Parts: sequence; C-alpha cells; structure tokens
Amino acid sequence: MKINVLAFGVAKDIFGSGEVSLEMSNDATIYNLKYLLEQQYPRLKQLSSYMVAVNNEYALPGDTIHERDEVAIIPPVSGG
Amino acid sequence: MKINVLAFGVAKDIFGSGEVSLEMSNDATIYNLKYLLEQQYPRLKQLSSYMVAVNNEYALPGDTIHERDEVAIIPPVSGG
Amino acid sequence: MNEDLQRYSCQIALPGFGREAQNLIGQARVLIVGAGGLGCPAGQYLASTGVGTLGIADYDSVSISNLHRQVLYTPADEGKNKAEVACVKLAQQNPGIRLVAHTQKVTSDNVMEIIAGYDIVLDGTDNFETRYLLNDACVLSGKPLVYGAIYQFEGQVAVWNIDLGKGTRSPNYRDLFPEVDATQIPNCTEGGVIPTLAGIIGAMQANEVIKYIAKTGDLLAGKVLIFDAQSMQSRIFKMGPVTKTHIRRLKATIAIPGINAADLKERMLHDDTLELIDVRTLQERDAFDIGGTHIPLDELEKYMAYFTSANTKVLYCSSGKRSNEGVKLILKHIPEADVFSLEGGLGSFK
Amino acid sequence: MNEDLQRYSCQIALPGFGREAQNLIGQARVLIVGAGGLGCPAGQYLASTGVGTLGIADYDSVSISNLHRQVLYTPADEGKNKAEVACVKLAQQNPGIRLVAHTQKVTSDNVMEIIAGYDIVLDGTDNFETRYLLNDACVLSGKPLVYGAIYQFEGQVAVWNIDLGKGTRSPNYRDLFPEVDATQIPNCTEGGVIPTLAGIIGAMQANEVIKYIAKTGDLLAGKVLIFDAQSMQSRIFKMGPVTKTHIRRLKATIAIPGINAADLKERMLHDDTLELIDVRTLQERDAFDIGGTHIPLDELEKYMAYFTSANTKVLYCSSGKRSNEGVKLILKHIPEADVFSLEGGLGSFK
Repeated sequence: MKINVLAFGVAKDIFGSGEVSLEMSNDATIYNLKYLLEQQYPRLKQLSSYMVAVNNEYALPGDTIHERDEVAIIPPVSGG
Repeated sequence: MKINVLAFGVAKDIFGSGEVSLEMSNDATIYNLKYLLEQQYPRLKQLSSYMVAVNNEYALPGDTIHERDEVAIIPPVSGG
Repeated sequence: MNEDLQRYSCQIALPGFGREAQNLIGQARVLIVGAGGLGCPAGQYLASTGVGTLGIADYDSVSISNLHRQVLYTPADEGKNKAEVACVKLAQQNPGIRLVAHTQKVTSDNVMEIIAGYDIVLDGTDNFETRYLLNDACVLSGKPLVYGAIYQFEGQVAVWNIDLGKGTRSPNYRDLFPEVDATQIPNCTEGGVIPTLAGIIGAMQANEVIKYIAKTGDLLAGKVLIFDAQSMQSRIFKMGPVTKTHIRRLKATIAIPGINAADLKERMLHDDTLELIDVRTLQERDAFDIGGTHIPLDELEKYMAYFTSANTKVLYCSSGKRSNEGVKLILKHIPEADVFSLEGGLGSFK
Repeated sequence: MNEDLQRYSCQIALPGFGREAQNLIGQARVLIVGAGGLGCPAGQYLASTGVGTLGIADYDSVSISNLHRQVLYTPADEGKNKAEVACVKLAQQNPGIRLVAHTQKVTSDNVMEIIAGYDIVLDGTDNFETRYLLNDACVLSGKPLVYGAIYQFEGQVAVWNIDLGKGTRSPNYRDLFPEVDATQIPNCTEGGVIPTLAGIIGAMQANEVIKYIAKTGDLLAGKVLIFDAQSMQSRIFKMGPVTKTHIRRLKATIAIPGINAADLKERMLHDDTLELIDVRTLQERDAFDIGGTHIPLDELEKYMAYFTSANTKVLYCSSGKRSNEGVKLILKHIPEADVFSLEGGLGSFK
C-alpha cells in the first residue's frame, strides 16, 4: 500500500518537501515506517526523537498502519 | 435524514447550543434548511445575512444537502 | 554589519524571504484602520517587521474599559487620541519607519483620499458601518483588505479583493455578508471578548499583510478562517475564488447627532422635557443607570412610534456604540426625529 | 463604578467568566520564563488581563537582531536585561498588578525555588535545555506548564501536567519528545522566524493560562496544536489523556565555559595558539566571519578528535546559542577539553 507522510518543522527540510509517499506492506507498523524513513533520510534518525501521528493521534511503534491513514512526522522545535 | 448544524458566533446564543440537529427530507436544499431554522429560531432571520457552509465550503440557496454533510451557520461579527 | 540587516536578519533568513522581500517590506505602505484590540498587535508586528510607511487611523480616544485588550495603551493615555498614541509608541519600537496618524473619523467623504496613499489596508474596526465602507472603498480603488473581527471567544480572518489578473478579483466582505442589521449583533461591550483573542487575530492579520507584501505563502483569499479560543480549533471555509459582487459606489455614511456628557448634564438641569433612553441590556441596567426609559437596542425597532413625539431624546449605552446604532436606526425610519446619542457613553458621564 | 470593574468589564461580561473568574485572575501568580518572541506578547496579555502577580525570568539582554519579534523592546533598550525592561513596560500598561523580574539564569540549582512562588508557568524559552528543565521542575512540583515553540512559519502549543485527580496528570514535554539532540535542530537565527508567528503563539499561550486560571474552556491538555503561518492551517494532535513518563529528579544543567567579546579580542592580540571555530552555516560564514576554522554545528560531532589538542578553542556563532550547544557537546565527549563559547556571539563582537 502507498502511505502519504506529512512533514512538519525540520522534517520538511530533511524530506525536501512537506509530503512524501512511501510504499509499504499491508501489515506495516509505525516501527517499520520509522525504519524505512530513517534509511531513506538518515538525518531524521539524528533528531533523537520525533512524534509520529496517525490520523491526528500519537502513534506507538507497535501500531499498525492502514491504507488511507494520514501519517504526520513532528520533530522538536526550539525557538521562542 | 438528520442533519447536524454547527453554530458559530451569535448563532450559538440563538440556538442555545453549539450544535443542533434538524430532520429534513432527502432532497432538501440550503433554502429549505434556512427556512426551517428561521421558523424555529426567528432571531436568525433578523441578522439579515449569515453564511451557510457545507463541509467547509460556502453553500448557495439552491445547493442540495446530503446525509452526513456538516452544515455550519456563520453570522457576522463586529468586534475589534 | 548594516544595522538594518542586523535588525531584520532573523526574518531575512526565512525560506521565501531574503533581502528582496525585506526591500519590498521597507517600501510598503500599510494602513491600519482602527487602533483597538486588533489594531494594537497588528501595529506592533507591522512596525517590528519594518513596514516602510505605517498609517494608523482612529478618531476615538483611549478608554480604561478597553485596556484589557488594547495593549499599546496605559492608563496614563486615557482620553488621548488612539492613532496618535499608537504612532508615538510604534515609533519608539522602530525608529526606522515612517508612522502617519489619521485622527479624523473615516467616512464616505474622506475614505478614498485616505486609502489612496497606501498599498494594502488592515481592517481593525469595531463596527459594521466602517467595515462595509472600507470594503467598498478597497474594491473601488483596487486595494487588498485584510479583515479581522472578534466576539467573545471567536474570531474571523480573511483577505479580500486580491487581484487575480484578467480583471477578476477574489471575494470581498459583501460576498460573505451582503448586508447586516447591526442592532441584532451583540458587540464586545455586551457579550465580552477574551483579550488574547484580539492578540491572536490581530497578529494573524499582520501575518497576512506581510505574506502579501513579501509574496510568500498562501493568503486567506477566497477563504475565511474561524478560530475558537475556547477549543483552540480553527477552520478555513472556502468561498470560491472570484467575487460575485458588483460594488459601484460608496454608501454614504451617516453623521450621527451626538451630545457630549458635559452638555447633556447641563441640559438635564434646565430642560424638563428631555427624555433619556437606555439601550443596554437588562443586566447592565440593573448594575447602574442614569435614569430614563429602558429599550434594549435589539428591540428598538418595535418602538418607533415613540420617537415621533416632539421631545428631545438622548440614547445612551456604555461606550456610545449602541446608542449610535440606535440613533441611526431611528433616523432611517423617522428622518425628522429629535434624537441624540450620548458620545462616549456612560464611560464619559461619570 | 469601581475602576477595576471598569478596566475588566469587557472580559467579566464573557460567558463562563463573571466577577468570580476575575477574582481568580487577580489572585493568580504566573511565571513567564523567557521574555523573548513568545514571552513579550504573552506578558502583554497576561498583564492586561489583570493577573495579580506576574513573574518574568530572563538573564539575557535586549539585542537588535531580536527586535523584529520581541515587541516590548526598543533600540534604546539594547543591552539591558530583558526581564527588567519587560517588567517596567508591563507595569506602565497595568499599574494594578505586581511584577517580579528574575534576572538570574534558570538552572537546575535554582529552578525549584523560582517556580515555588507561582501557580502556573509559561515556557517562552528558546533552547531545549531550559525547556526540559522547566518541564521536569513543573512535573516534580506539580504545576501546570504552558508550552510554546516556534521555527520559521510553524509553531507548537500545549498545556502540560494538568492534575486529573486520583494522582494522575496529563502528558508533559517528555511524552512528546523524550530527548532531543539540540545540535540537529536549527534555531531561529539560522532558519529564521516570521515575527507574527511569535505573536500568534505567544497570545495562544496566554490564552491557555487565562482559561486555566478562570476555569473555562477546553485546555490543550493531552494534545499538541501545530499552526502553520504559511497556510494558516492548524491541527490538534491527541497524545492520550495521561502521562507515561516517570520523572524523579532534575537533570543537572551544565555551566558552559564562556568568554566575552572584550576578553576574546584582548587574548587574540597576545595568544598565537588560540583557535577560533565558526559553527554557523556556510551561507552565514560567506557573508561575514572573524576567521578560524569552519565546522557547522550539525557536523561537529564528527570532529571530536580535533578538540583533544592542548590549544584553547573558542566556538562562535551569531548569537552564542549554537556555540553554547557546541561546547556542551564537546564537553560531553571530552570533559577535559579547553573550549569556550563566545558569549552573545558575533552580535557582541562588532
């Protein structure tokens, strides 16, 4: 299945776009998604932590992703 | 069909709630909806104009309403 | 390093900005109409961003009851003209820009001339008459208008009248609300407003002005944003890309017969036939009143017959805003009626 | 009419407010940490709303390059302590409230004592170390924390650590981001920030503080709001109702060896072995530099071997923020390294 991933903050710079598309197997988890993204965009791993949300809710590594789910990557922001 | 109507601004006061439910026939239009609301809430008519939106888009009097549509009533606001 | 480059370095660094955008901002001429809850934060951010010429139009004076949301003013400024005070404060904040105070009331007679000197207008007004006047004037002179309005916990923001090329323009205020009965919509004095909402909506308006000038981001053109400070939810409603209105001329603004507090007190001493009408809500009247009949503004239209009698009548409310609307309504029905509005309302009557 | 009732009448009139809510606001003690882009508008609205005791903590001084978004300050305030200047300005705005300036740096040694005097804390800081410190201190002392952060066109807002009863609390910052490598996240100096975003997010933070004190509306507890000033879209992400973190003690903050501009200049004249390291981006270095080696902050970790040599090394950037992060990173790997950060960055070196 094809999963659309929305990028926020510095993830926009890392992906080079506000939205990227990933091809994933049907029973993929958030853990799989993070692994795939970090392979493709090594700078993402260096952030130490970033929030992954599915359909506007915080997602845990074990959560399964379904077709048409909207995934968002939200990195920390420091400015004030 | 049952239509949920979200109220903004002074429409909240007029409806006495942020959301009201209306029973309408299946091929009802925005015109029908406004008529029904103004019958039930005469103060609404006195506003002269208010915006009706369906699924976050401006709706014209002739537009048909469908089941599960989200209708919003947005009256003018004057403060600054 | 050049002083200007240093001051603006943190915005020049933005993607889609750069020195070209900063040059555009430095050359831009922006007019804020209404230096109240929305105009104060909008003015602060447009000044800090370095807008070259910033005009502030407001004929009203600083009042204590507005300080909760008009953050440019202090109690020491009470009674001073808001546009003038705002210009003094903003000039301190950024001495590198030109500030112009317009202290006369914006009317159908002078609006075209006032906005002629500006590239874009920000609507920070607090009444429908001036909102429609500004809208129509911006449509007639082809200038974009950044709209904002607040009430209780809810605010609206939009950008009107953007040139889309080929003679078409994006929607304007009359596409959203063709006309309004002002006596039916409560204002902030009656229904209250949370001060932070003024800050959020005013800063959003300044944000749209900067994006327009710097040619970056998506403007709220053809859209209206509604923000709710209670739930923090916001929604953007689409209005369609092009205006469907045909505005050909300005509607004449009506000069409202007013009486100031000193003159009213004087006249109350000598004139037994003078009648006072309190147009506030029952709750407000219960807390304090200066006598007379009570007809809440939203019921006034039912009592027109009363205003055909010969006695002079003075309408009053807390700020003068609702009594103005009342007098306007009466004169629409009975042009020869002998009615006045207490200028500045009870706040000036102490 | 009582002067206070008059000043606050337009918010007392709000549904869910009334005089009881205004009394609560008048008794509330709110601490703003960081009087920068977020702290300035938050301070203005908390002062105008009548918060009884308003503390402002900031050890930093006003700098020209921050004036584009720090609207409380003027160029005449350059070099003065921000907390002190902010308190003076806010006292003029509302002489009826108590203002307390905290001018020392907030560290693991003093944070518990500083926040002890307050009911709720507003996070207006500009660095991760203080964000985590405030978060952990608020969790340990059971106080709510209103979080805000901005970068370029995007802002985040949330309310942490709300008491849900039965010993449970809503999520905190470590539920959102358990830890951060600060050298990998660009700050506003590098990536820029649109000034109006500071106004919008800072006013939203003040809004949540007021709702918490007045016990009205739905707080952003267990949620994080992300706002984009380019599209004006905002989204609220749900994090679940209860925190899953177990914070038992404060992480000690590290005192970063710093050198001020005058001392550095002096030393550069006499000490040939002194080495400068510019940790800014290539674009910034191209525009202007004061010599030395160039290692951008996000690549510093690869060059640790270089810092084992005996020569003294001074890291510099534009404001001192990134050179601080760099020195912290080096000392984590090589505790005995002879490294300093140029305090105040190139802005102070002119």
